[in-house]
Amino acid sequence: MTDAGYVIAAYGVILGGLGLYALALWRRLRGAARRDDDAA
Amino acid sequence: MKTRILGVVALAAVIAATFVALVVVPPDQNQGDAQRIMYPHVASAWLAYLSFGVTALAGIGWLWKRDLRFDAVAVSGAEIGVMFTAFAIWGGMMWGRPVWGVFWQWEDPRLTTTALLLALYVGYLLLRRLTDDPERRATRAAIVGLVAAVDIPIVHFSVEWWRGLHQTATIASPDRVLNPAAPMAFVGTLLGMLAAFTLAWAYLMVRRYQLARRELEREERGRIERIVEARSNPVPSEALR
Amino acid sequence: MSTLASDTRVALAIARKDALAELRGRHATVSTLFFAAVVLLLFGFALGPDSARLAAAAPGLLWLAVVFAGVLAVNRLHLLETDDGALEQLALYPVARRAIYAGKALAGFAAMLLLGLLVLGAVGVLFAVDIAGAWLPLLATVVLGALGVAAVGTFYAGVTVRLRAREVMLPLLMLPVLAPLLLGAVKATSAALAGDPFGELGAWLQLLVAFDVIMVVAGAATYGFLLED
Amino acid sequence: MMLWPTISAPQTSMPQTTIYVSPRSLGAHDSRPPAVVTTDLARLFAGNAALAGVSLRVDVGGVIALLGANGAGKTTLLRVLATAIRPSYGRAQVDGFDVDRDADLVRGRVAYLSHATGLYDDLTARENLRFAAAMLGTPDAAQRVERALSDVGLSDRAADPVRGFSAGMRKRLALGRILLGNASLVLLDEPYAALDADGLSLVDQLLVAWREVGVTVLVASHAADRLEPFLDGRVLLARGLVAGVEGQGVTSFPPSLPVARGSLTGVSP
Repeated sequence: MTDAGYVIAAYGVILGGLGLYALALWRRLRGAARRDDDAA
Repeated sequence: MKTRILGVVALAAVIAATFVALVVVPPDQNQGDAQRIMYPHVASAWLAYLSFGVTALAGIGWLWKRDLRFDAVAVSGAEIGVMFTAFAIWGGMMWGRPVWGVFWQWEDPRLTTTALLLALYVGYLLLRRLTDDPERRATRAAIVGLVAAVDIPIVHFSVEWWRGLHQTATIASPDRVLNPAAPMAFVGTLLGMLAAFTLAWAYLMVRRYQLARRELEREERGRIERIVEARSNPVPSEALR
Repeated sequence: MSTLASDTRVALAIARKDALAELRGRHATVSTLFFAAVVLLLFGFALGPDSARLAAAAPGLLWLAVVFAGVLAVNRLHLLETDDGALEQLALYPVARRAIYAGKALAGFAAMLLLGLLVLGAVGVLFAVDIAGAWLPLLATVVLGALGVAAVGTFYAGVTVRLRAREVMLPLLMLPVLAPLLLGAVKATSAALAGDPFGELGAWLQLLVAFDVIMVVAGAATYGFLLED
Repeated sequence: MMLWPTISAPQTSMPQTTIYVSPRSLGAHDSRPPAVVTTDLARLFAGNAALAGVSLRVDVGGVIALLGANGAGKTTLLRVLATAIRPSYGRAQVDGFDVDRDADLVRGRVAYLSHATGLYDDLTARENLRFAAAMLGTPDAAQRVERALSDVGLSDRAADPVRGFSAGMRKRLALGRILLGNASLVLLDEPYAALDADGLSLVDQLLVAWREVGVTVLVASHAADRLEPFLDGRVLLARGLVAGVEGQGVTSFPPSLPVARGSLTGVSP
């Protein structure tokens, strides 16, 4: 695997970023849902 | 529930496409394995443009129908669009360094256009954060989103020319990989990655829309509660004189 | 209701008012000119003293100075409106919103044109560039460039006029959009100065015209929404 | 300086008016829609309800006082009717035109004197009014500007830049600007504030002049007693709601349930 460093860095950031963003969204959504339940 | 299925399918698709791109498809003769970075890079760039297209259309929807749900779509598109723009730029730099020896290729029209895209839509997101009235925020964001969307083709066009009006695509430029001469395997892998990423994009958009929708509704509920509260407590009816 | 004739009358009245206020007290254009001159000097220090390199970079320096000074000039022109609620009063007049945009853009264009021509002269002197030879294409480029900066600047001044952190947001929003104009103007200027060896001057001027038309139409069409509160 | 009758005791007889107010040919008195109709009008600023639910009807030709403590919503109501700000909930109509959808039509029919005078400091008084006349499309603008300047007692300061004007003089100039238009609804926010004795009687005469040509006037003010002789009716606002209404030409209705906007919480407007 030539230039493995760059390939891993590229895939790592992009896929990792997608995962982190999905996680952050899920957490924000859960927070919002709970806040709405409390308010209701 | 349906979103969860979309999420699982998207995850599977991305894993499969990555596996194919990293292991299955052969490396490029002269670029070597670095060429594998092209797949997520191009996929991210495509999704960045798609996101900002959605934001522009949603902006038009708001200006026309004055329904805040359009604004929820617009902000989702912009936020996810900025993320994919950053991924595209990162991918472009990671790919450029090993193959062309430089992180930033000024000749590549797509890279410079994508960088401008990032600046335009970071401005869009900042502008939204600085406005608190939901309606004015939606209107202002819709217009800036529209002008940015109109500006993108001009930017791409001018950078394309800038690279040299009469110069054909040089061997070293990434375009070579996309043209029909590229081996079928590459094109197949790229399409697979595009499909997988688009599924992931769709999942994230739906989640972000749901979040934006909840936040707008909570804001709206707060505003209505404030009004009901004002209307319910007795207004002092001392005599007019 | 608001016909082309009344729109033009309104736009001219607004532009005249801005010009009058500008000459009378604001001196925005004069201060912006000196700012542009200082920027050119700094470029000289940064890229000098090799005059060949400076001459080669002159088109880029010219338009960078014009665009940065342009941000200041447009911001000043809109500060005029925040005198004691003047912008709100302007929005309350029964006039077409596009006419208000046209008036403000016209005033901006006049200031930018003056700025562009003077900076062009300064570049000619400072960086020993022969601007007399290709005066017509250069004039065309400056006119189109000035119009582009004014059109985009007026629009984004409208977006940010009621915003917190306005001084930062105006350039942040305005400059990326101006990228194609900067690129086109610089290439047209260098082509004009070099006697248009590759015959691409016409293409770049067309790009500037297209940019200006698109931005003026977009600005006029949406300015009304910006005045909403 | 024009010699105005010095007024000590509140006016008993109506002040004789010489002010030129352009006749507003408004057609038969009763056939036209009411000057102002608001239904559950609400407006929020960063979360708090400046207007919580105002339902009012003001008939054409009346001079109505808007009374109430600070923060009761007087200014906000005037700004919505003047199309300076958009309603958050509910609707408002001027002469039958919706302030939001037909804003440009409403702007042609409304004149609004706000706390901020919207004048350009670097221009002279005459230049400010010339500009206003161009914006309003005032016929034979030159004479109308001179007449307006003299009516508001600023003829001798016409060539001076507004920068040096006192608050009272700026307010007179803003009133002069209103005289250049031909509004059918005049909205005055604290017209008496910062005016000297002559200025006060100027406002009195304007109220009379407008009433004579059938212009509807809404005056937000704390000088209830000074306004007394010119009023057809009064509206008392408190905490963004109508606390009471009195006199003819104005009626109010209780606010109903607020309706969500942009069909967000499922309830379409």
